[in-house]
Amino acid sequence: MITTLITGLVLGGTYALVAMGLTLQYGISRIMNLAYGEILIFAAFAAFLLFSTLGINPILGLAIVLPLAFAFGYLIYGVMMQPLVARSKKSGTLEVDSILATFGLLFVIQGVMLVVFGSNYTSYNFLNTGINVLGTNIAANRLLAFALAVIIGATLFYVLTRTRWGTTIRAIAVNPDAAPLVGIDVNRTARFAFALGTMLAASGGVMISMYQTFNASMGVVFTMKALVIVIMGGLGNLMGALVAGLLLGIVETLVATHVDPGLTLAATYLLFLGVLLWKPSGLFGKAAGR
Amino acid sequence: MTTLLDITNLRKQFGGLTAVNDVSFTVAEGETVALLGPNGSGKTTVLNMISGAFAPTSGAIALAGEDIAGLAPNRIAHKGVARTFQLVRILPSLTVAENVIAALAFRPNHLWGQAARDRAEQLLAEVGLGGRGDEHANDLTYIDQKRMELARALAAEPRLLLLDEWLSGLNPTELRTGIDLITSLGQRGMTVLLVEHIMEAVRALCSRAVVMNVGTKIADGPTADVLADPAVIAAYLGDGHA
Amino acid sequence: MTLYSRRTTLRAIGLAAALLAGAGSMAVIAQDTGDRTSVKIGYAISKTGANAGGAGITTLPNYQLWVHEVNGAGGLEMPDGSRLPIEVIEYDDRSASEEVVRAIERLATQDNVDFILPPWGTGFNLAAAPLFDRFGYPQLAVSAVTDKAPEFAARWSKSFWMLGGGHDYTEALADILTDQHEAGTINNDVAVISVADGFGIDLITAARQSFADAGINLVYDVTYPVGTTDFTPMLNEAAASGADTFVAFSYPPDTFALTQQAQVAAYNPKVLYMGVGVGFPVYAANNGDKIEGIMSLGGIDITNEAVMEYRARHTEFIGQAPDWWGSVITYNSLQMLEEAIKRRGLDREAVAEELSNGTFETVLGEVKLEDNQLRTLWFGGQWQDGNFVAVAPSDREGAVAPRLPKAPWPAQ
Amino acid sequence: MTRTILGFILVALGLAALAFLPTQLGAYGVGLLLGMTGYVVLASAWALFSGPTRYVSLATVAFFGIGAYTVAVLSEALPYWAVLLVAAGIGLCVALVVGLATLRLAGVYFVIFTFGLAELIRQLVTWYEVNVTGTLGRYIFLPITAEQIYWQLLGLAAITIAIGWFISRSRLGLALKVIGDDETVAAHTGINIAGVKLALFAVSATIITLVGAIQAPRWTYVEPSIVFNPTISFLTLIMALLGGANRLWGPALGAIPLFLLFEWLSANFPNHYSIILGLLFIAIVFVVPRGVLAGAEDFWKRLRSNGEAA
Amino acid sequence: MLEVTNLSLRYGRHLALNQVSLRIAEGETVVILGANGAGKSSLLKAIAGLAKAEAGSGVTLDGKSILGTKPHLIPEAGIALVPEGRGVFGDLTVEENLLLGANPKRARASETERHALIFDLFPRLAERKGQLVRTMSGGEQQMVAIGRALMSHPRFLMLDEPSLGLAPIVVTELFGALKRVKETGVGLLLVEQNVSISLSISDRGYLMEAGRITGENSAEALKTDPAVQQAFLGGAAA
Repeated sequence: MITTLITGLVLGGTYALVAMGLTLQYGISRIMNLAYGEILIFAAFAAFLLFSTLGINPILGLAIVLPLAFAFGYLIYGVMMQPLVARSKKSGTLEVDSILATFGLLFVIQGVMLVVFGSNYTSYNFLNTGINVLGTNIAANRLLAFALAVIIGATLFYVLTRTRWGTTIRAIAVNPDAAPLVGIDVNRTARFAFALGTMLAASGGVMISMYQTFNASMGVVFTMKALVIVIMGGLGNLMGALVAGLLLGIVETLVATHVDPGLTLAATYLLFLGVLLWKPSGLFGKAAGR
Repeated sequence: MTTLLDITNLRKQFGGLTAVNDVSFTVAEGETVALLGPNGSGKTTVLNMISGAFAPTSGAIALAGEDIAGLAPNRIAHKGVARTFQLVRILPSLTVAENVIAALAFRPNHLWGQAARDRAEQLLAEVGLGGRGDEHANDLTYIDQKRMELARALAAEPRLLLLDEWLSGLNPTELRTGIDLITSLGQRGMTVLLVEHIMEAVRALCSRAVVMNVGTKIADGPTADVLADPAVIAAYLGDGHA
Repeated sequence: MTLYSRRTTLRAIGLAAALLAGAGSMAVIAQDTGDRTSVKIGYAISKTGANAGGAGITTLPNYQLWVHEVNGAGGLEMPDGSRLPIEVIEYDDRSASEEVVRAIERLATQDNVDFILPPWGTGFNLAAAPLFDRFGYPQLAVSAVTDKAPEFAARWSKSFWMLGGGHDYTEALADILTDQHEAGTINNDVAVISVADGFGIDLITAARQSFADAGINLVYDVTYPVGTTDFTPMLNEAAASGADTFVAFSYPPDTFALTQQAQVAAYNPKVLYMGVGVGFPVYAANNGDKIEGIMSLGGIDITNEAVMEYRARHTEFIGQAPDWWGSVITYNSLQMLEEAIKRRGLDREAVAEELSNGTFETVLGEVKLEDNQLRTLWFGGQWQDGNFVAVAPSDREGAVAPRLPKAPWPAQ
Repeated sequence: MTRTILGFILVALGLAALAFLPTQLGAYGVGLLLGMTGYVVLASAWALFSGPTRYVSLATVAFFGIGAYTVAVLSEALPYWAVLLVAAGIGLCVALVVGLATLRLAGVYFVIFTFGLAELIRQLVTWYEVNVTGTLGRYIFLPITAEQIYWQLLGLAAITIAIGWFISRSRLGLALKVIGDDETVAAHTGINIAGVKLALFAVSATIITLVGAIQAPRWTYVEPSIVFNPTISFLTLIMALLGGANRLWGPALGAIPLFLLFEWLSANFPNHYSIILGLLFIAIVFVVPRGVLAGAEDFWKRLRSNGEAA
Repeated sequence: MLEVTNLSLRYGRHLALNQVSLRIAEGETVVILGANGAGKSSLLKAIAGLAKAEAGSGVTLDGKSILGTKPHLIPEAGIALVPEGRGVFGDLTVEENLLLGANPKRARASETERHALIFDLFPRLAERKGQLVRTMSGGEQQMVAIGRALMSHPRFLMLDEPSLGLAPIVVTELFGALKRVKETGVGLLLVEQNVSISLSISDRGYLMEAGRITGENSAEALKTDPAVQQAFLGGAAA
C-alpha cells in the first residue's frame, strides 16, 4: 500500500508540474493555450539535444532552456495574444479566438519539430537509478521531477498568496477590469504570467524527457492531461492543480495495482467526470463557474 | 381581499450562513407591497426563492393556495410569477421586440408569429417604448432597458410581479415616470411585491411594507406605520429619514 | 423586411460557394500521355499524428533508401533492359483512416501512379486493402501482424502479407521457454503484460493459446491502455508473481519505459521479452550494454552479409540504423517489387502474379512467398554483444542459441 | 415570401447537382466529396447544439465512434438499415444520459468534460473488447460503394440543415438564443432550459452518430484508436467556428474550404503541411475574426451602404 | 488643481461628452449632477484614462497634461477612481484588496498610516480583514472600494454613484465617512443621483445634460436653485 502511494505521488507530481503552467496561462492571462504540450515537447527535445550533443545534463540544461522558454512565451503573447486580447475588449471573443489561434500555433510548432527533429521516438537515459524511499524503489529522475514540482508549486503558491506582486497577479485573474484602478498594468502582468506559464511547461518538458519517450506528435497528450487536471482542480487555482495532479497519480497507480491496468485511463476520466458532476467548477473552483 | 402569496416560516441557508430565517408574510390579490431592509438582510434572497432561482431550505411559499416552493424557475413562471432583476438583465443579441417576444412565446398560452409581434409592440407602447421594437436591446439607455425588462415581465401576464430595485439608478425625473408606471399597474389590479431603497417611491406606491433585518422580519404593516417604527429607523432608515 | 432578404441572399451565396467549392475539387485530372519517362510510385504514410513514430522507423526510411538506390542506378529496370527513374508521389495520412483511404484513391485514380506502396500499421493496411484490390494494385503489406493473413490473402488476391501473425511469434517464444524450462534454467511461470491495441491484443490472444499448448503457466496477465507511462505497479506485481519470465507485448514508448523502470525496480526476470522498440536504434543507443540478453520479436542473421551491408547503407543514407525487425522486411519487399517489375514490366496484374509465384533473390537470401505470405521470417531475437541476433525458429539456418538466463541489470 | 421559395428552389437544384456529381468524378473525386460532406454534416450538427448555446463540445468523436463501432459489431448480424437505426438509437440514448448529467456544467468545464467523455468511452470500449470479447479490431465487409456512402451523407447533410432552418424559425430557436444570452432570464421567462438543451444535444449527437455509422464501411477495419480519434472533434469544432457556428450555412462554409485546404496542403506540402496549416490558421483568426460567413455579411453590408451612399 | 478643458468623447457615433470643462482644487469637494446618460460616468472614465478622449480635449493635473496616460499610471499621478459597481476584487480578502490599493509607488511610504486611517474610517473592515469581499453586503463592498482607493494616497478621489442600491442607513454612514475623508485634505469628485445628501458635503457643483456642462455654482446656491429643485429634487426634499 505504501509502495502504491509513493509511486502514485511521484507520478502525480509530474502531472501537477505540467498542469501548473497551464493554470497560470488560463487563469491569469485568459489564454486557453492548446499549444501548451508542443512547447513542453520542444523543451524535451532541447534537453535531449543539449544532453546528447553537448553533454550538458538536463538539470544544467534547465538554466538554458527556461530563460529561452520565458522569452518565447513573452514574445508569443506580445505578437499573437496581445492583439486578440485588445480586440476582445469589444467583442468578448477571447476564448474562441485563443482556442483557434493557439490551435494554429500547435501546428506550427509541431511542424517545425517534425522538420527539425523528425517523427521518431526519442529518449535518453539520465539519473535512471533507483533510490529507496520508505522501502520503495523510485527512479532518481522521477524523484527529481517530483521535488521540482513541489518546490515550484510551493514557491509559486507562496509568491502568489503572500506577496504584493503575487496579489496583483491574482487580482488580474479575479477582476481584470478593476486592475488598472490600483495601478496594475494588466497587459504587462498578463504577458508575464503567460511567459511564466510557458517556462513551467518547458521545465515540465525537461523533467519528462529524462524518463519518458517522446516524439514530435505527442504534445496534445500532455495538453489534454494538463487541461483535465487544471479543470479538475479549479481554473486558475495553483493549489487545485497540485492536489488534482497528485490525486490523479495516486488513483492511476491504485487502479493499476489493485484493479486492472487496462482501466487506469478510464479511471482517470471517471474520476475527472465524477469530480465535475459533484463540483461543477472543480475541487477548488468558485461556487459558480465562470 | 384574497391572499395571493402566502409565505410561511421561510428559511434559506448558504453553508453555515442563514440568509433568511423563519420569515412569514402574505400579499393580497391586487396589493402593492414593499419588501425593505438593509443590504444583506435577505430581501433579494426571498425574491429569489419566490421566483425559483433558489430552493428554500425549509418553509412554504403558496401562490393562490398552491405550494410552489422549490419548483424550477420556469415552472414557477408558468404559474404566474414574473420578475425583474436587481441589475437589469437584457438579452443583448436580440432586438427590443424579441426581448419581449421571448416572454410571450414561452408562457402557458403562448403567442408566436404575427400575434406575438403585435402584442409585443402593444406592451412596449405601454412602458413608453412604442415603435422602438426593431432597435437592438444593447443600444438602449439604462432607463429604457429597465422599461424593456418591465415589458418583458408583463408579457408573461403574471399574477404576481416581483420588482427588484427596479427604480434604483433613476434620476428624479425618471423616477417619477417609473412610479407612475407602477401605479398604473396597481390600478389595473396587478399584484406587485417590490424591493426598494427609495423611500419616496415606497411611500407613493405601497400600501403595506415588510421590513427585514439580518434575515428576519422586524416589521410588517401599513407603510406609514412601518416607516415610523423605531426598530426600522434604528436598523434601516437611520435618524435622518424618520 | 431587409433583414429577411439579406438572409435569403446569404443562403444563396452559401449554396453557390458550396457548389463552386465542389466543382473546384474536381480539378482537372491530368492524364499522362506521350512517351514514358518515369515510373510513378506513390504512397501515403503517417508523417504526423500518433503513427508517425512507428512509420518513421520501419517504413518511410526504407522507401526513401530504396528510391535513392534505384534512381542512383539509373532507375527501375524494365524487361527490355531499359531503365526508368522513379518519380515519387508522397502523401501524409495524418494517422487517420479516412485520409489513408482517400490518399490511396487519389494515387490510383488521379495521380495514376504505376505502383502504390502500402501504409504503415495493421489497421491502415486493412483499410487500404479493398482499394488496392479494386484498383488492381499489388499490396506488399509489411507492417501488419495478423493471424488472419491467410484469409486476407485469399480475399484480396493481389495482397501480400510479409510479417506473419501473432501465433508465429508466440509459438516461437513458447518453444524457447519450454526448452529453457526443460534445461532447468527457468521455472514454468510467465508474467505477461500487453498493450490494449490491435498489436498487443493479437499477440496476447495468440500467446494464451501457445502457452497453454506448451503447458506454460500464465501467472500474471494484464492489459494496459495505449499511452501508459508508469509501469511500476505492473512490474511490482509481475515480480511478486514469482514468474521467471516476463513478457511485454508493448509499443516503443512502453518498451523504453519498461526497460528503464525495470532497472530502477531492480526487477531481474531470467527471461525478459518485450515488444516493438527493442530493435530500434535509439534503444541500443540509450541503454548501452544493459540491453544484453533482452529478447523481442524479429532478429537478424548477422552472418548474412547482404543484411549487414544493407544495414550499413541504411545507416549511411538515413543517418540512423534500421530497426532489427521490420525494416529489413520492408526493404526486402521493395527488392521483390523491383525484381518483379524487371521480369514483367509495368503490368500490375503480371507483377502481382510474379510476386505470388516467383522466387526472388533479396537481402534476405532466396525468398518465395507461400500463399502470398512471407514465411521465412525470424520470429524471435535476442541482444547479444551489441547485435540483435535471431534465435527462433531455432531449426532455421543462421539461428543462434539464446543466452539465458539474462544477466541481472548491472549494479548502479 | 417569394424569396424564401426562390431559396428553396435554389437549394433543391443544388442538392440535385451535388447528387449527380459522383457520376462525373473518379473515385478520388467521390472520396473527396464524401469526406467533405462528412465534415459538413459533422460541423452543422455540432453547431445545431453548440452554436446557440455556446457549449463548446468535444464529444463529437464519442458519438462518431459509437456509430462506427456499432456498424462494425452488427454489420454481419442485421440488415444495413437496421444497423443504422440501432446506431442512431444508441447514440440517442448515450446523448440523453450524458446530457442529463452534464448540461449544468458551464464554459470550459463543459469543453474539457466532453473531451474526457470521449476518452472515457474509448477506454471502456477498448477494455470491453480486450477483456470480454477478446478481440480488438473488427472487420466490416459491407458491399457499400463510396458513391452510396456519399449519397447517404448528402441526404443527412440536407436533413441537418433543414433541421437547423426549422429550428431557427421556431420557438425553439428563440429559446436557444435567449439561453445563449442569459440563462437566468431564460428560466424566469418560462423556458425549460434543461429540456431545450437536452433535446438539441440529443438531435445533434444522433446525427453525428449516424455520420460515423455511414462512413464506417469505408475503412474495412475498425478499432477504437481509429474511430475515437480526437482529431475529429477538434476539426469539427474548428470548421464550425471558422464558418460561424450561429448561422445556418456557416458550418458548411467553414468545413468545405478547410477540408479542401487540408487536402491540398497534405498533397502538395507533405513535409511542411503542419507549419503552413498553422500559419494559415493564425492568419484566419486575425483576418476573419467572426467566422467566414459573418465576414461575408459585413462585406455585403459595406457594399450595400456604399451603394446607397453613391 | 485638476482641470478638464473642452473634453469630448465619442462611443461610435454617439457623442457622450461634448466640450466639457471643469476644475477641482486641492481639497475641494465637487459634485456633478445630471440625468442618466448625461455623460457623468464617461467623464470620470475619461479622466481615469479608461476611455479615449477626442482630439482637442485637455486634462491637466497641476498644469501638466495627463490625457492619454495609460489607465494604470493614473493612480500613480494621485487620482483614484471608485467606479460604478465598485470594481472590487471579489475573490480576494479585504486585506488583500487594501494591499492592492497601495500598489502605486506613491502610496508605499505612508502605507501603514493609511491602513490605520481606513480601519478608523470603516471599523467594520477591521473586523472583517480576512473575509472574501464577494461574500460581503453591498455597503461593505462600497467601503472596501473606497478604502482601497484611499490606500493609493490620492490627491483626488473620484466616486461614481457610491450610494447606488444601498439602504438609507448605509448611505448616511457612507457620506459621514466621505466627509471625514474630505477633512484629510483629499479632493473629492462625486457623481451622484442622491442630490440632497451629496450637495450636503460638497463645496461646489456642476449640472450636466446630454454630454455638456449646463451650469455651475456653489453647493449652497444649488440647493436653493429652482431649476435644480425642479429637475433633481422632485419638488420637495425626500
